[in-house]
Amino acid sequence: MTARVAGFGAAALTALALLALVPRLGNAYYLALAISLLQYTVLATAWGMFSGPTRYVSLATTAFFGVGAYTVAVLGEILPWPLVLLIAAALGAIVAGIVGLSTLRLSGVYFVIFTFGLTELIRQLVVWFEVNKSRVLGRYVFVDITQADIYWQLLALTAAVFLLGWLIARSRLGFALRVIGEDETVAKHCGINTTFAKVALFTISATVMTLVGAIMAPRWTYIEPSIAFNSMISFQVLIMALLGGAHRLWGPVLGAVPLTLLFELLSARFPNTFTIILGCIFLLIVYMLPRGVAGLLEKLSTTAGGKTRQRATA
Amino acid sequence: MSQGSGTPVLTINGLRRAFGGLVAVNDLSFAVAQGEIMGLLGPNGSGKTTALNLISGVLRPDAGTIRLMGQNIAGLASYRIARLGLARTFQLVRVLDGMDCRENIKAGLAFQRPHLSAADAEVRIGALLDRVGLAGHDRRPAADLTYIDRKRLELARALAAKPRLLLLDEWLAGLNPSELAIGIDLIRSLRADGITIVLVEHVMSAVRALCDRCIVMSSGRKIAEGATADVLSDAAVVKAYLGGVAADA
Amino acid sequence: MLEVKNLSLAYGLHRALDGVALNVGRREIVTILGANGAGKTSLLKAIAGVVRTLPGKQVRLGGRDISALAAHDIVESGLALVPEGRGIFGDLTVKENLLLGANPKRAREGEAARREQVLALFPRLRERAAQIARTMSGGEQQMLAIGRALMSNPDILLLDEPSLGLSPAMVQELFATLLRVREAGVGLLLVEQNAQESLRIADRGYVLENGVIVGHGTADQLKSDPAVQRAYLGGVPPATASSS
Amino acid sequence: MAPVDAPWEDKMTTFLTRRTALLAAATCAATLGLTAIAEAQTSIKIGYAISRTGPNTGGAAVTTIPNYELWVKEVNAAGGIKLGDKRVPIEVVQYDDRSNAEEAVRALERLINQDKVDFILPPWGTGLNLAVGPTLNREGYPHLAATAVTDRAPELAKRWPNSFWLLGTSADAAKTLVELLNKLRDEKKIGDTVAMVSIADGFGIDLSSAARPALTNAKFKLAYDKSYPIGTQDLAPIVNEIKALNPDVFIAFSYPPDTLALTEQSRIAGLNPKVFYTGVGTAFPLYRQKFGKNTEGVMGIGGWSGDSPAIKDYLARHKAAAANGAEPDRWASAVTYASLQMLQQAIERVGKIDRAAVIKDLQTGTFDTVIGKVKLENNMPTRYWWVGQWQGGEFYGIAPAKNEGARTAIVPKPAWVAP
Amino acid sequence: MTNAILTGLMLGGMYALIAMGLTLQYGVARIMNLSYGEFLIAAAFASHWLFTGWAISPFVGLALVVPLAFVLNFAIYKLLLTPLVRRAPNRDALEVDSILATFGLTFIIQGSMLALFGGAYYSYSFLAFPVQFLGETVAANRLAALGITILLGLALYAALTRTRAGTAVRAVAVDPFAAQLVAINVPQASALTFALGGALVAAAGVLVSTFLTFSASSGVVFTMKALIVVVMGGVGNMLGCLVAGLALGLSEALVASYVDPGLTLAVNFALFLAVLLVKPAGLFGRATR
Repeated sequence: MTARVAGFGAAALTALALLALVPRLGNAYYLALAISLLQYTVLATAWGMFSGPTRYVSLATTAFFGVGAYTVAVLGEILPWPLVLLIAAALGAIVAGIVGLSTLRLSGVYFVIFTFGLTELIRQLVVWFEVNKSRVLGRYVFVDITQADIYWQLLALTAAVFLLGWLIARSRLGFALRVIGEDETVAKHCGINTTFAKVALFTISATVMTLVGAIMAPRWTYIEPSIAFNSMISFQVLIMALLGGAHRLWGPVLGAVPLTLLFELLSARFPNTFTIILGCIFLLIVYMLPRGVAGLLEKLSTTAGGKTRQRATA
Repeated sequence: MSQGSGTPVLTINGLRRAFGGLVAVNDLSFAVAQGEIMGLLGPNGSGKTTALNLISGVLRPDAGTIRLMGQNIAGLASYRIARLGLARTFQLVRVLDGMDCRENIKAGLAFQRPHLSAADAEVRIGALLDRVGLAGHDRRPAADLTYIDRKRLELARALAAKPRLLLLDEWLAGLNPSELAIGIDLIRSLRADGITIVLVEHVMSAVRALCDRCIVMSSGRKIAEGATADVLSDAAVVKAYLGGVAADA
Repeated sequence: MLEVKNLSLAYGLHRALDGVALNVGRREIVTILGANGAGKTSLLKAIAGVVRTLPGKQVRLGGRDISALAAHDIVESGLALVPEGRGIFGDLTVKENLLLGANPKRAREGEAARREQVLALFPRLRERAAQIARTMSGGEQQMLAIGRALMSNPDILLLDEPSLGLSPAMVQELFATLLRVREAGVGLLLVEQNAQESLRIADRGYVLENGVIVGHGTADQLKSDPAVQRAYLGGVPPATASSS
Repeated sequence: MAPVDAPWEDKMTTFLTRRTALLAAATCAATLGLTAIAEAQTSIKIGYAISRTGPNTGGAAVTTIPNYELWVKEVNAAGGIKLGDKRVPIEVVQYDDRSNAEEAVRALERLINQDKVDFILPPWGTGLNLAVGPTLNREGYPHLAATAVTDRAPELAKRWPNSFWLLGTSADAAKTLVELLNKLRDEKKIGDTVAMVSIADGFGIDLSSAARPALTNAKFKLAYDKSYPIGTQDLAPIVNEIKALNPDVFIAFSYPPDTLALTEQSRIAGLNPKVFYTGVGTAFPLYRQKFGKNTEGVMGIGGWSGDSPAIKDYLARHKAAAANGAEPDRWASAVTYASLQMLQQAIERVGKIDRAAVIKDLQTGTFDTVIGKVKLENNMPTRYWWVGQWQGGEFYGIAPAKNEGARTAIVPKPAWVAP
Repeated sequence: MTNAILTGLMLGGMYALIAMGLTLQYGVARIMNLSYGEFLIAAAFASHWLFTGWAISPFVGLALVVPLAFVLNFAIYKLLLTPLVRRAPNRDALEVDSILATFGLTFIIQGSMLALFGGAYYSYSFLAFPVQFLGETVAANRLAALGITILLGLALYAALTRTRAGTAVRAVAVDPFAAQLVAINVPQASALTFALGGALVAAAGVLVSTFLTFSASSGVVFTMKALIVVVMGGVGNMLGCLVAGLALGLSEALVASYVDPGLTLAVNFALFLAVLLVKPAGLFGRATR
């Protein structure tokens, strides 16, 4: 077991080191694509960290992403960069804590639409504040951060997220979440503080999303609510994680990477019929891969006996 | 109130809970002494399961107190009650299908205070599997177990927490006669460990074999309480529960 | 009237029913005895076509093969189920529940007369016609469930734990009603944890253990069977019982 | 009405002279030994990423895409862009930025690194143009932002010398509008009550923030000053409240759907101020199609010299080329097309694919375009149309009045009529 | 005040109108239809095309577009969604699958509309004149839409409560398991209800197109608005849909008139969130889980 962990760790470190070299390729497009892949990998993984075990489908990704981006928009030119990231993370955590405590009693579609409404509310309030109080809408972010810096930060965050996810899965919290995912009533009777566990996880996941928003913000120079709080991000992340398979830590990556590449390929090859082709491929995936890419891999890796264990093991 | 020996583990006073207009538990009071096995009887829908849900914190009582080892736990969250030493099984057996047997039991003990070391936990899990008759099934997925083994696993999970009070909701239902005998012995042995038990059960032979005392509920109210034999021959009980056929066992 | 052969059902690896065979005649009450978890509920559901069974079953109703029919067509062919937990439409009114009971085409003719019959059986339902079903008491809900099933003009009525949650007096009343339903020419298949009471009104019974029929006989035979007594009648020998 | 001063022949002459000069310059370049490089070039690869899906689609579909397509078609029909002594056709690579800043940036990086395009045409809208600014600057591509209005334009032009901000600043827009109102008040054509609404977006807020002090300084009475969020479905409460205030001037810094809704609601509520000014979308052909005779006298942001032959010719060509004979909008469309002409002329003057030289030429050169002669100062044009007005079914620029082709404003606006 | 209330009612009526179909599709057929707004826009385009191309009044257009939408939605349910319904082991699984599938459908419909009509804004004038109503001046097209909304709403309400078929539809929403016990063909009823929802959203699209400017990409706005109304009212509840729609419309109009138009949407969302926090299953919903 330990040997396996060590081996896996070594492989992960090697992969990380190799990935860290991407900016050295000197091709800004590959770098941009890598940034995009990392962005969605982190977002979808963070999404899956909470929604996978608890099965709450959240559309609040954009809310946290936007909070991060806006923190940079407001403070990016004033404070040193690490401090900005720290403040963004703290803000994200606070918002997530409040939201988590107030909303986790909702279930099913009510939670889904609530989180969407929440995103819109935050966006409307930011707009209203900017319009009426600061009287600027659209802030300029001129900070001294290169594309490679963004990439490396995202890569570090990706590594941190996977490490965190791995640690959580091995921790008592991770086990508690698996029990909650199986049967929340049983979990409570086993002495699990289910509210705490869920809010803690929601907060962790949201903080990561906030950091992604903060890290990405310098890439666009200009931040306005419609850019920072673009609700498409929520949908894309949700779809990626679901397609990949949110029930495993590494599941969402399997959705994020191919879908990002697919988007890229289709929008490059078929700029005019992009949407139609995308829609068709999408439907095909839904019909062909009912349990996501992770489910497909699991199915392939299990023997013909058909004992497909559908849920995660630590 | 208590007829058993020692201090009451559970004392319930004036417990009430209504759903809309339907009063499911109405002014229920009773006490369970240390080491006692108490039967909670009554027709389906008489409020037994609601009472268990109130005690274990699934539901919040409208009125009344529930004392576990002297501490009022009425309205406390389930997980807190569980950590105070209460464990239960469910009428429709609930095991964690996505996990193996070992993990199912681990769920029962991992969140209790103080935390066990990993090694101690493994030892306890092994002992529990042994005890309920699931030795050697550690890595077997719970979903693959038969009905009776699922029941065993659920009990092992409840026992993992070393509870002071154990609530068994029709745990013996659906067992064949030989399994029933094993089950009765198992429950009896728990008492020897100092576990106090509240048993909701329809299998009368088991009630007679196990329970020191019984309470009978009907339409949310307690209609009888006393030694098992007395209660089962009580006219009101016979009318309400045994369906108008007098029992003179 | 109703003939069931080779009915098997599995949940995952767990075989809930194994080769069950039984029949219910017109104007007959047949009860199924069995412990919780023995498969009684699954049996009724399987006959009514609401759960998927293993291949090979044969279900005939009045000589017609209904094995392959969907649940809603089985109702059309004259078999109604009052499921465990009643299955009434809680958000709809009593009147609407009864209206839906008469949804099968076979029930349209004589609907008004049948409604009167049902309301005569359960006068409370007439008083509560405009009430939202879930706000009624358990007993009233049970009446509604049975009344709704009767509205479909069934030849066979399957009842799963109809006495659940009813007061003793109401149980007596309910069972008296079931006898009247039988007199109307309906065959009843009754699953009831109150074995004593159900054997009292039943003509025949089957004993179901772990998904297998392990015995059957007339109600009197079953009542006097020691094994049945021990397992399902609380060990009370009915021979010495005096009616209260 | 509009002064028709320059005789036709004069214009023709200027045109010819200019062309001769260009030809001469090109020949010069060719003889200086650049031919070899030009010959190696069999096509000019031009790339753009534009919003074909997402919220920006509406704007891009009216203002940007048809002009890009029209220009490419025309240039290629004429044999291509003249590099040295030969014409090289344009080869287009295009992507969808899905109205998303991140996609826009990445698409551009793809165009630059994978497709190795020679030139890049900008996306639609202020936000996306700002988002791609750093990339284009870093990679040294000329950035002719024809659909971005930002007050930071002068600063951005300094920061990114490759960027050209052709639509001007909102401060300038607001100032021009207030100057016009001031003049009208001096002429006793209007009183001094103003009602102003703005959309809660970068565009609306910038403009209203600039207009607010300008109006107050000019001693206008700001009777109503509110903003509304994007996506507001019914603007009736705003219009009704403004009507109750009975202002002389109604100003809306709005986006196309709201521009239409505000106009419609004003007509229905009978809000009939002497000056009725709405934002983006007023200059759209859709506006005239929807309101017909009622457009008469409506003012809006932008405008063009509707009487100029170049514009008339452009309008005709646009109609002929675009799908369903769609007309261009009367503001940024023409600027967009002009920016393409500028790019082409700069490339042709340089005579080879030398982006640094093209940028230099754009900074310093003078260009002949559909919107007239353009000479940039500090990477920005020296004149803009800020206020236009529908007059007789055409949207004419009316302010700044010093602009060539400026028409006189019709004030007060005729009352709304039943459609 | 009257004016603000009247405006609010018209706006709220529109919200209720665009949500009615979704509450059927989601409440009864259990399909979380993310492509809902695209169907609305498609109907708006159809109406625009009929009106500008063939001078067919949107009222007549309703008679053409609505039945067509019914057939189309029925086919979509049968062909695309039935396989998902069949394979879903429970309601949650169907929800995830239907979200994914209809998300794909969104792209297809939107892409087709972009190909057919381009990305530009569309708008036309129909009944765009003022009328006096309750002493206030309002737009005839909005008033007509409100009128038709009320008619449709009443007709639907009557059909759902007064007829056996309608009651059967509600029965499927309340308890699909029990519904089959009263001889309701649940898959068929679901398909028909989904189609009816599609017909309603088409009606909404036609009516909305008479007074709103739209483009091929504005569908998602309507999807989300409809979802919010549906969830706020309680899934599957027609009355809840109406009340929630009106509450949102009124709050929007009142806030615009008396507080600040800039806060309308914020107040809308706050109201929605507050309702859910107090009643987690919406105004007229019952918490089942």
